[in-house]
Amino acid sequence: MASEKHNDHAHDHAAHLREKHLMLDPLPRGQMNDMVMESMRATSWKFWVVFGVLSVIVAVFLFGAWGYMIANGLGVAGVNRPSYWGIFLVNTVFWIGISHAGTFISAILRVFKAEFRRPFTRAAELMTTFGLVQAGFSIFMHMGRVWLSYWLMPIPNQRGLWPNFHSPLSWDLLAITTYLLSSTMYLFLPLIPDLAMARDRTPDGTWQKTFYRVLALGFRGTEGEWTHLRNAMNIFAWAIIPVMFSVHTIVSWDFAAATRPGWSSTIFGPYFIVGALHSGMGAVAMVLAVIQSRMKHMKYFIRGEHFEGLGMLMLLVSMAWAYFFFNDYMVQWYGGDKWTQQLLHFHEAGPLGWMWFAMLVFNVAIPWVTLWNKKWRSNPWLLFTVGLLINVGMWFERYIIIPISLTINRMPFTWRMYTPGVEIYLGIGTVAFFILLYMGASRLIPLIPVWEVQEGQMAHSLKTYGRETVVTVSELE
Amino acid sequence: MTDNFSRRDFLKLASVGAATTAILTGCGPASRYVTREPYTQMPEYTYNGQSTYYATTCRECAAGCGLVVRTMQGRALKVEGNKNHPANLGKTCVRGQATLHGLYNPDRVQDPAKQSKRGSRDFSNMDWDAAIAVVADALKNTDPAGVAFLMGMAPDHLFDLVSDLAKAVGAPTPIRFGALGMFEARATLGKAVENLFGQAAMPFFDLGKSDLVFSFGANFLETWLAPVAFTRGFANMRRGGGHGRGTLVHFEPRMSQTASKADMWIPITPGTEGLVALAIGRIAAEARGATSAAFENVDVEAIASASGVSAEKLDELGKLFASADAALAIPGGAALAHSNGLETAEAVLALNALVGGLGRAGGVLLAPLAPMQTEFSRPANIAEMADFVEKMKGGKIKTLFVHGVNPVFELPKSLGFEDALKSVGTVISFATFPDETAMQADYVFPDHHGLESWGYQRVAAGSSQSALSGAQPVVSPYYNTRATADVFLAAAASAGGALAQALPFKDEVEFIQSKLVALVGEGDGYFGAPEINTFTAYFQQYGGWWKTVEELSTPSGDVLGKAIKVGEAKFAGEGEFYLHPFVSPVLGEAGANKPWLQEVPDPTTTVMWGSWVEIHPETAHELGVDNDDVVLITSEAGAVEAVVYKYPAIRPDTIAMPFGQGHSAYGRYAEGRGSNPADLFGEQVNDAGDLAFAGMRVKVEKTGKTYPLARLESRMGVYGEALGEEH
Amino acid sequence: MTIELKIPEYSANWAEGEQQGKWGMAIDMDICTGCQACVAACAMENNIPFVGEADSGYGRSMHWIRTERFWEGEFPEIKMTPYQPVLCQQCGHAPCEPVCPAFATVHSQAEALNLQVYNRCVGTRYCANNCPYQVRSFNWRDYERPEPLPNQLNPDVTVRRRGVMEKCTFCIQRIHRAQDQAKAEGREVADGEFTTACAQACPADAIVFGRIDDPESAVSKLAGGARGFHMLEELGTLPAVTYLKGG
Amino acid sequence: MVKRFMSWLSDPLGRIGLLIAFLAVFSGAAFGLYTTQTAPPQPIQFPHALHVGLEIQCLYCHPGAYRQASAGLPTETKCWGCHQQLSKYADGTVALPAELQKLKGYVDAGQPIPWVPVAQVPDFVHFNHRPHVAAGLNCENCHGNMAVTGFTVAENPQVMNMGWCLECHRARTAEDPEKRTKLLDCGTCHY
Repeated sequence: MASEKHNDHAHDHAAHLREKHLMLDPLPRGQMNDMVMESMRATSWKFWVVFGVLSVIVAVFLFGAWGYMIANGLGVAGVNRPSYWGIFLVNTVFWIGISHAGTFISAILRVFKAEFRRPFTRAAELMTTFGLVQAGFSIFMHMGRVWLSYWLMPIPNQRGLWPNFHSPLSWDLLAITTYLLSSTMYLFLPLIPDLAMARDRTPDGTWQKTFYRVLALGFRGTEGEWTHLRNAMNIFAWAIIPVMFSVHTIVSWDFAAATRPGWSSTIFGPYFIVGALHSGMGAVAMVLAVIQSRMKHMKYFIRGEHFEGLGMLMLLVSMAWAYFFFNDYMVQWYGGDKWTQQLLHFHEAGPLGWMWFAMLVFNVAIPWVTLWNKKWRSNPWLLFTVGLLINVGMWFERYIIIPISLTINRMPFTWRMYTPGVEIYLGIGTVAFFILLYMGASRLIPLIPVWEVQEGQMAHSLKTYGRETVVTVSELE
Repeated sequence: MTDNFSRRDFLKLASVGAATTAILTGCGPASRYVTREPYTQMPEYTYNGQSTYYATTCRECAAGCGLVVRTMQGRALKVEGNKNHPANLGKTCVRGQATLHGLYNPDRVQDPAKQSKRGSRDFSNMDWDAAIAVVADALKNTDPAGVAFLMGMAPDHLFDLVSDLAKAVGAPTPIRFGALGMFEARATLGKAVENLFGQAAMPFFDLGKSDLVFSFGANFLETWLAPVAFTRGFANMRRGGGHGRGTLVHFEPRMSQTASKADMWIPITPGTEGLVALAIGRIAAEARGATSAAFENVDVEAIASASGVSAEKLDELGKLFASADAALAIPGGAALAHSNGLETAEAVLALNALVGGLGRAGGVLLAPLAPMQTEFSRPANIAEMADFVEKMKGGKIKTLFVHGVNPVFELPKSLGFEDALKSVGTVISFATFPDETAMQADYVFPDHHGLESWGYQRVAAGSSQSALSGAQPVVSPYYNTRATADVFLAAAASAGGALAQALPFKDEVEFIQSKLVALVGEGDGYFGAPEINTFTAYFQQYGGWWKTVEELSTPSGDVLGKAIKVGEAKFAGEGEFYLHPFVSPVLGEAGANKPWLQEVPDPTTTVMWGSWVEIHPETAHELGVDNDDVVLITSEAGAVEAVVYKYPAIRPDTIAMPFGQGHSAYGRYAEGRGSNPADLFGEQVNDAGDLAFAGMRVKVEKTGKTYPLARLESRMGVYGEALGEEH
Repeated sequence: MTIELKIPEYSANWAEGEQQGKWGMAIDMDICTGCQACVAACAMENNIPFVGEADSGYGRSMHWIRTERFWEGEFPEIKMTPYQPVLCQQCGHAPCEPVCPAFATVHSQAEALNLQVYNRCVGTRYCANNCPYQVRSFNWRDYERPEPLPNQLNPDVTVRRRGVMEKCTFCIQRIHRAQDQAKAEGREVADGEFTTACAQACPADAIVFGRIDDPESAVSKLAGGARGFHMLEELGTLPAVTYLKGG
Repeated sequence: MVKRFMSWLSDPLGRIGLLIAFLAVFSGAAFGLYTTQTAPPQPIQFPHALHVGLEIQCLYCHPGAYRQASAGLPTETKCWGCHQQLSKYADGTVALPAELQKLKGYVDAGQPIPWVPVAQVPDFVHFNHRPHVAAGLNCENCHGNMAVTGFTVAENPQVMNMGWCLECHRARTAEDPEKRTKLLDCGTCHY
């Protein structure tokens, strides 16, 4: 009786653990693969409605408005003297920030073998690539003569002119390009086995079959292929981390290397990276909440434990951000430069002072209040909300750093507020394009890296030793 | 290229390729297929791609500054000052620089035209023969007493011609008017000089050599008389040749551009300038140990309380004035535009006598008459203009010729010029631009722009040498316009009779030569020539003729012998604010149609493309209005709406408005922009007949509307607005 | 065909204090009357477009030179600070130059000026952000010049299109014209032989332009006086424009 | 959509079609570039070779090259001034050739001849002939040899782009660093 009870208890505990942890809740491989394939194919009419609306928004707001701006000049936007950059650069920094989470989650957690990452690395990596696409759009949009943007590339030419390597913008371009290429590679490598899986489960004669066949590069899952793939992924996971850190540091140099009050700050590099992670984590939380609720079978793959882990990370990053914010403020304030003093005062007490306070509330107060609680942070929709607020807060942060700080310079005669014009639509367009790309990808690419999940599940097992049921993990590599 | 593959085909094909290239590479052969059309015959002095420079005279105001215009291939490119010209010595003001935007203004009157109904703007083009016939008919078949000529202050050669013409037909003497003359209070100044020195002349204020200048309302750095010359004088005063840095004290209720350069700005109660001059005179006289009857019975305390300038301050100013080596007091502008304006002018001029400034370097002298000028002349004052309008209203004027002036816009609305036009049978305007008066005319026979014209202009102020500024076309006329002088000459010839005999000239140039003959052989000239053709050639080349020696004369007369009385200024209308109108330093009277002048910020307020009313911030607060609010200003004569500019340097009981905007015609850049303070002006004149435009009280009401003024300055940076702290 | 890789000659030597300016300007704020003749003269000489009321009120005016003034004190003791014409300071150590990714904002080694090469400009506007004097203006649109206004355009100066940064050039076209003329006549350019549009128009002669590396020139003598100062000198930009303090 | 497109791609004809479209666009671009470098059609097929063969100096008709930025085109007075004196045409023994008749047409009508410039630089390049002539360059160094038999309207012997300018500027200033600085300075040509 007692042992039965004990067994029941152990059984309950094991069931509980299984329910909670994806890694302990294995399903047959075929079933799991089918689930993933089904999640891609099960498309309701609602999806197409949203897809259609977004397509229209992208066509009109992004490409239409951009074309209009190219034809009429940047005057249709709100940029002016002294706010020469405006929302364009806000969005650029914002999207680069978003893109950081993917790499961070995928590469750093992979390197440190954080197991809870497994089901959502792909979702995060996709964000990296698609976010960078939007960042690229945003930065090209802001150029006065975008059709000459190829001049920023070191292309040998008869004029004997290179880009100016003294300019942070040149570094920027190179860093972003490197990051885009490497993150795309890094997205692609772990995708190969899943593409092969999809290829094998797609009927012949469809264009999807061709698509998967081409992209899977003939992957069959032999030992040799796996070894090569693992090696490649390992190398990339290590290599992409410094690239990631460098990219946002370099983006921050656009500002830090300038002579403007409020920009010329030595702490901007790490501050920007933490800020990027902050918004990126929030974005991952939002994406996961949506995926989990909207895509078939996803409740199996994405569970409370993942939100919980993510929530913990968000809290950590929020603290780090708060520290760097304070650090940056302190350094600037302590410097005592009269223009910087004016600027700091303007941040808080100017007409957009509410934005400064909202930034602090969204980025610090709300995460700290909500994410301490384990139960709360396991709730997808709460995490979604917090993630959304963090993203708004981080967007505000960039808005404060760029157009608002640009308002105050050393020539008070030229100070002027900035009122956004068409760049609002362009910004909405990039958001829509991001979602559109993501939705499109969710129909084509397995959002769950099945092989990684299966690999994790193989390594994890529940063992019962006497009264205790414990989780064991075997080293795979 | 083969023959059967035509040039057209080639271009078509090429344009397809070009478009593709442009799309793909961002650079295309877009400018590839231009054509270059060489001269069929090269004009004299012209070389391909090389500039030709012509000397001429600026017509943006009547000061008669010499210009040198850079032209290339028949286009005028840039205006510079004529270095040798005594009026401006190679310099130009902002309006002179922008004169090219008048020449190439897209809204010029392009053809002679007849308007179907006055004000309808329904113009039908005519040819010039018909136009000349209209003028000839008007000259021949109108009762001579019913022919009137209303001329602007420039150009002088046309005025001379029209005077001859009027004499020949027996018409009344042409009337000259200009809003600048009205705002300068020229008539008052001239009258004061005549009263004090017994001689009508334009005073010459030797700023450059003085070391202390007391300026009573004279905006000599802006638009007053000859701003370029005065600016040069001011600079020399500041550089302090021999004296050390000169000091400027400016008395005006509002900090004007001139006041802003002053070392001391005295925000004086409007209308008390003369009294303050008396008080300063008395204190200075005491300080110098001199007794003068002029300032004997002056009650300093009473003046202090009336003027708002404390007795201590008056004392300080008086002693300062007395102690300077070369003190100079200048009356002008709004200070004279009061009922006591003439007395004010006399009181201020008398100050100079007190410190021995009459005829001394750095003091007041009398300007020489210009060549070919026998007596001092001035434009009509408002009293004379009012008489003229009365004549019009009485139907005594059958035909009115208008040139170079825009009375519908410039005259006080209360005079009713526009209404009076209805009683005039035929109105012929010679306007270059479609101004308000041209819109009320039956015919518009456009004159050339100043840079396309021949002519001369007498330099009335600012030059110590007697000078006649010469004008010649720097480019050929751009439109189908004709010189008004030529129109009159042709009309006179076709009218025949005495008229043709009085003006037997083939064209304008011949007429000008007939006048210049008088200068041939004249001594001390910048150049001399034995006969008229050579003289005319030099005259054009050098941009005029002037004496090389200064011909300033010393004013005489017993200025200090008798007590000077300055009465109390009377204010028309009832309202809580003094109105202080001033001429926009950038636009002047006629600059509003030049786009770049509109975009040049006002020096003191930095407003572009608009007009405003300056109100002291505290007053604005009391009125419950803020920057960019529209207020309704009501005087006894009219009302205008204007946008509030909270101006920290104006008396709280005064509001100020610039003149220059508020056009209801005058081309796309001027029309419907801002408001015109002339609509507020009453008919009160001073003893010299000048309009007492500053002697008005007005009411200010909030309208609830707003209109954002375009400012160059940052309201945040300059006034601390929106910075979260009140400044 | 061989493609020859041409490495640019632009060695960017921004060594501190090394730049000896060639052309310089002295602006006497005590004499400047704020009359704006320089503003109009500059616009006429350099084909600067006018932008209209809405854009000019929104900080998009294209002036290459502007007159600044501030207020001190309260009525009636209020004073206006001396008018200060602000134009490109032609820094010897310019913050705008290193940040341009396209070498559109470069230092002229020959004339020691800050060049803005319009045709190379891609419009990132970084230079304008980094200019502490805020004297660069950007062509936000293709600003319209209705016919026949284009007749007035100076053929010596490029007409800029939308998306291009521009700024005061110290009237480099006049420098070239004078140098070319002098060279053809086999002599050096004399001091005062030519001047910039703003200096030429200035009725008060408050603006003086010339060779700052020639101690005998008028501008050197003025700039070397006790009243001279540089704007934002603490930034170490080594401006070629010297202001003379107001009285 | 995508499906149909993909199926086109799998079709050989579809692939060829795509290739053709691709080639069409790029050959259009190449042609556009090519047109920038060819001699444009001129209103009169002016025979340079003939005139040069008669030993008329370049500077006779293009005197501006010697003293200013623009070399200039001869006025009709100059063209016709010579041509109307040619006795064989004047006395009517030889009929006026077609090209000269065109010239006469322009002269009689008082119309300028709409020449199309050949050696052209963009508006943002301020080229000046004078210093080039002063540096001892001959016209043919840049404009090619106009004396080649049959050479009519001018053609550019080479691509007149910035690389070509700089090549010469570099080569000719190899020994003079100061001059090199001047001649490689952006502000020398672009302002």
